[in-house]
Amino acid sequence: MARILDLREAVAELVRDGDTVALEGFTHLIPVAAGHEIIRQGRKDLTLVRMTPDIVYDQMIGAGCARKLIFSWGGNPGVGSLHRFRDAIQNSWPVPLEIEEHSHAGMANRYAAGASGLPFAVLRGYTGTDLPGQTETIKPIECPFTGERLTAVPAVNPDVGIIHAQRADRAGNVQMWGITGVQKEAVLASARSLVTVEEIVEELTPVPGSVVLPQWAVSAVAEVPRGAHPSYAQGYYERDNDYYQQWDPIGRDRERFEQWLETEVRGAERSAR
Amino acid sequence: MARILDLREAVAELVRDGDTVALEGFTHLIPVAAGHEIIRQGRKDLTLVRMTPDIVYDQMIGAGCARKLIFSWGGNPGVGSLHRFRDAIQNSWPVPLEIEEHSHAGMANRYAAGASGLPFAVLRGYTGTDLPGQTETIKPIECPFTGERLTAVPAVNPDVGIIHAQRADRAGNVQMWGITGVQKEAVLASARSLVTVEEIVEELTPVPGSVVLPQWAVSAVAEVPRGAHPSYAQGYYERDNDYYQQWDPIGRDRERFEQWLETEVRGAERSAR
Amino acid sequence: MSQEFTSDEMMTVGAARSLENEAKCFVGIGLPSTAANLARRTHAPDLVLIYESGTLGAKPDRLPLSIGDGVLADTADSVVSVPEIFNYWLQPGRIDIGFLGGAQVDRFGNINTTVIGGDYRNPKVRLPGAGGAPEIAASCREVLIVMRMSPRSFVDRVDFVTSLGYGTGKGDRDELGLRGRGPVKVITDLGVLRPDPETCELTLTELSPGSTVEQAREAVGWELKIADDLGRQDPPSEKELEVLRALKATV
Amino acid sequence: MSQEFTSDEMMTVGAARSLENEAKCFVGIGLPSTAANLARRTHAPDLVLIYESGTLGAKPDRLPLSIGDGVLADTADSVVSVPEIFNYWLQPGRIDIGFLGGAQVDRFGNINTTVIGGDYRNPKVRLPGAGGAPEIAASCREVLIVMRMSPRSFVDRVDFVTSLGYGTGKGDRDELGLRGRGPVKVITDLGVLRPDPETCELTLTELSPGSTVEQAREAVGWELKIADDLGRQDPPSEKELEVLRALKATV
Repeated sequence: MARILDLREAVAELVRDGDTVALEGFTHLIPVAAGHEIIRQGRKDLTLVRMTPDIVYDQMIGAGCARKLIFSWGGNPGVGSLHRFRDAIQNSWPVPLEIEEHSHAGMANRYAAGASGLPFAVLRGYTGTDLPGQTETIKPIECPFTGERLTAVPAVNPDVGIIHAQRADRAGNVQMWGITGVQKEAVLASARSLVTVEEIVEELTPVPGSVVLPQWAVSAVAEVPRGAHPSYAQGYYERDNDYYQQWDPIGRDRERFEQWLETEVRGAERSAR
Repeated sequence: MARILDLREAVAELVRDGDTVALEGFTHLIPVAAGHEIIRQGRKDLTLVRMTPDIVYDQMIGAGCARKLIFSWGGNPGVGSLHRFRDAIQNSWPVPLEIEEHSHAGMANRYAAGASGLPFAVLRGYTGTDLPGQTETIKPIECPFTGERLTAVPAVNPDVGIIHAQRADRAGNVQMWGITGVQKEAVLASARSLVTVEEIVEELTPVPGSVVLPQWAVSAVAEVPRGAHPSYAQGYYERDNDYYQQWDPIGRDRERFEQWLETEVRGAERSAR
Repeated sequence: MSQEFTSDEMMTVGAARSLENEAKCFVGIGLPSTAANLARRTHAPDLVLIYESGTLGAKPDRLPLSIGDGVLADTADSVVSVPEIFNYWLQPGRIDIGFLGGAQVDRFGNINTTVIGGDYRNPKVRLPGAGGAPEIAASCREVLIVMRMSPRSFVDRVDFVTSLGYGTGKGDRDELGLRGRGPVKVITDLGVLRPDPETCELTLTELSPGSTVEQAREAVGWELKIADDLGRQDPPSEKELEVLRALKATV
Repeated sequence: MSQEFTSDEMMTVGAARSLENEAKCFVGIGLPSTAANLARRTHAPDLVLIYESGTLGAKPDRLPLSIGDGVLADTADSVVSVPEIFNYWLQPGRIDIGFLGGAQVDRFGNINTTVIGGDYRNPKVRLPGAGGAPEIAASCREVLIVMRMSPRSFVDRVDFVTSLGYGTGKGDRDELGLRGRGPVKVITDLGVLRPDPETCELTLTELSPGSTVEQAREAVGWELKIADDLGRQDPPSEKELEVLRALKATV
């Protein structure tokens, strides 16, 4: 049964040092405020999972929260590279960052296997690429009926799955719409889950294209208006494209980044917006 | 690109003797009129696929359309047995009926594999049951990462997938809502597909919980109002429970069944309603 | 003030009482659905009803006529596809209770809904088949079986194992790696059977209000064991009967 | 009346012209998205745009800012989950054309978006990674590559094969059982390269309006072959430029 907590409590209770944590969001509804709260609480040695690590993961990596990243595309969408991510991989700053790298199709299937209670998923993927040579998490598998050779990837089952949604009701049922990516799978694959929402409402009225997660499939819900900024929340606010642009020079420079971290996250009562 | 055809043309063109044909519908939106048209056109030697063969499959089997049935639950829901189905299996009347029997979970995954372009699917299923002993289509498979033993089932890829939906637009985009079962998978797994709809409209306005199949994923659309009767079409008409009850004595008796077939299907210009 | 009631009513009430509030319950049509809806209207208002047609958290205001009744979709928290209900919701063990019935159940709670007599390719009676049952039996935390007792249906060994109970006895489920506990109760018109903790053999643990041990023994095709502390079910309360009959009247 | 235009504009127009009406096109953000939206507004009004965020048949009225822009969901025929877009739509080969770019492309159309220099664990430059590209390259019926030409990016052999083109040459894709044809065109600022029918080696088949064979040769890190019937791209039409610039102004 989902409990309604405030963000600080929720992160304190659900996210522990050394955990595998997935903050999912595919361009839309990225749980940025939750990521900042993890930084603020000084979590360490996390294995971060996400198909598309972008700015908030760059910030968490730069803040030293992560020892490993499981991902399929790491960039600042529409702008360029993630410099904290690069610095961690190329120079082990502030701490070394191990990576486990997949394609989107592979990651999506790893989450789906995790959500399905299966140890692995099968796909047509990675064929002829150099990716399987770099990880133990891509293996061939043979169809027991046709003998055809396909690819297997192991399930991903995070300790904590964190997503942002538009709304929840007071019982903790969660509703999101628009592009909902792999968020249902991320929650269902995780042992514990936290959903930050734009607002808690009396009743979840039907919305075309909405995905509803029943309260008994979620550990905690926290009301965090604008909790996906600088990404967007359909029906609530638009993407802050300037923020993505402005991140580039901050992320490029260790000193500017440290400063940003102090004033905008660690020193802030709440997330940098 | 979907073409808008009338039902007779569509069946004549898409369904051939010897084909594997799936008419899917999970209690709701069962493509009954299309099934009757297949009877009327005298199709033979079909391999019929459906998770829940009910009255319309009983009728098609009794009419001698099928040489094989791939299924997971065959009954008259809420009433009892399918007597034509029983008579075919127990007495080969009017022709012998081969069966390939699965569980719902297995069938759902076979369709999903078919829709995904994979030769097989993996599930936790059939363990300890007598079902694997009766078919070559349930095999063990080992997880290449954990060594755990799971179950594999082959994809099902019908020649033709047939479903009923509430609406389509003039381009052939299809919209259905309410309980939509395994219908998307049935269409996507099939080489050709036919969707009968309650009505063709100018524009598909959004409906909460609706599934849309783009026109380029469908071969043909036919407008057949009440084409799911005696099952129901949410937003259009209710389930005709009397019909299900009344089917029992008709289906029990070969002679009454033959009579029904002549007057209600073969002799009718259109489906028995 | 006790009231007259039928053995089917007692069976339904007995099944309803087995459902704890807030439990997630995978419901089949017929008696299980009636029992679950009764429970939701009496002691378990927050019972979560899940139907294999893909409706999560259905709150029907009348008895659904099929597992795919429109009232289930209309009142559900979420409607998902059939592949999703099996893969994301049932398979990983998220469901507390699965309700099953069948044509035959045996001494170790195995269920047959496939064929009776003859052999598989040439059966005496062809039954509807497996449906969702094999994976419900495997994956739900607990299974409740609801069936009227008779020597034809309570047999020493089922003709075909459609859904696994305890196989050939204690330990089989663990060996096969099944996650759910298996059938914890068989609720019948004559009383309740539970697996013996040592052997997993179904044993009579409660009698229904009007029935006797002899009746139960005669209705079972193996030598039925009786629990030392054999109990007796409370008859349906007035409230239970009233709600149950009102529910039945909605069909 | 010819107009001034940039080489990026020519490249975008060249890419747009490669998209046939009614084709189903898997679109990435940036130039591919601009080209696809240009095509939809000129010769290919029924082009079907599919973005990996799960939007099928998006009809954006402005250029989306990301592959997950809300305008894509608002205007799509259907929005599906990310697992579904890859499993049900891309993997079975339903998509006609996939658009790819990268940091490096090699003689056989293999693409690198992973690492440059050093080795994988200790690279000189760490790039964003694979995203959807490996399976787009494998499963779309045809692949279009769009990249500015330079010796650093057009290399004899990529440092890392993120997405397979023709591997080490003709026959590799068939041997690996890939269903799609692979890259049929590489559209650059200096012209268009196509795989040689005999060897699959990328060969210059068209020059852009202002460029020369020498420029193209200098911009490529292998000895570039020139097609016998070397053509020249038509410059952007007034209509194309007008629509393209209006589109760009929507961002």
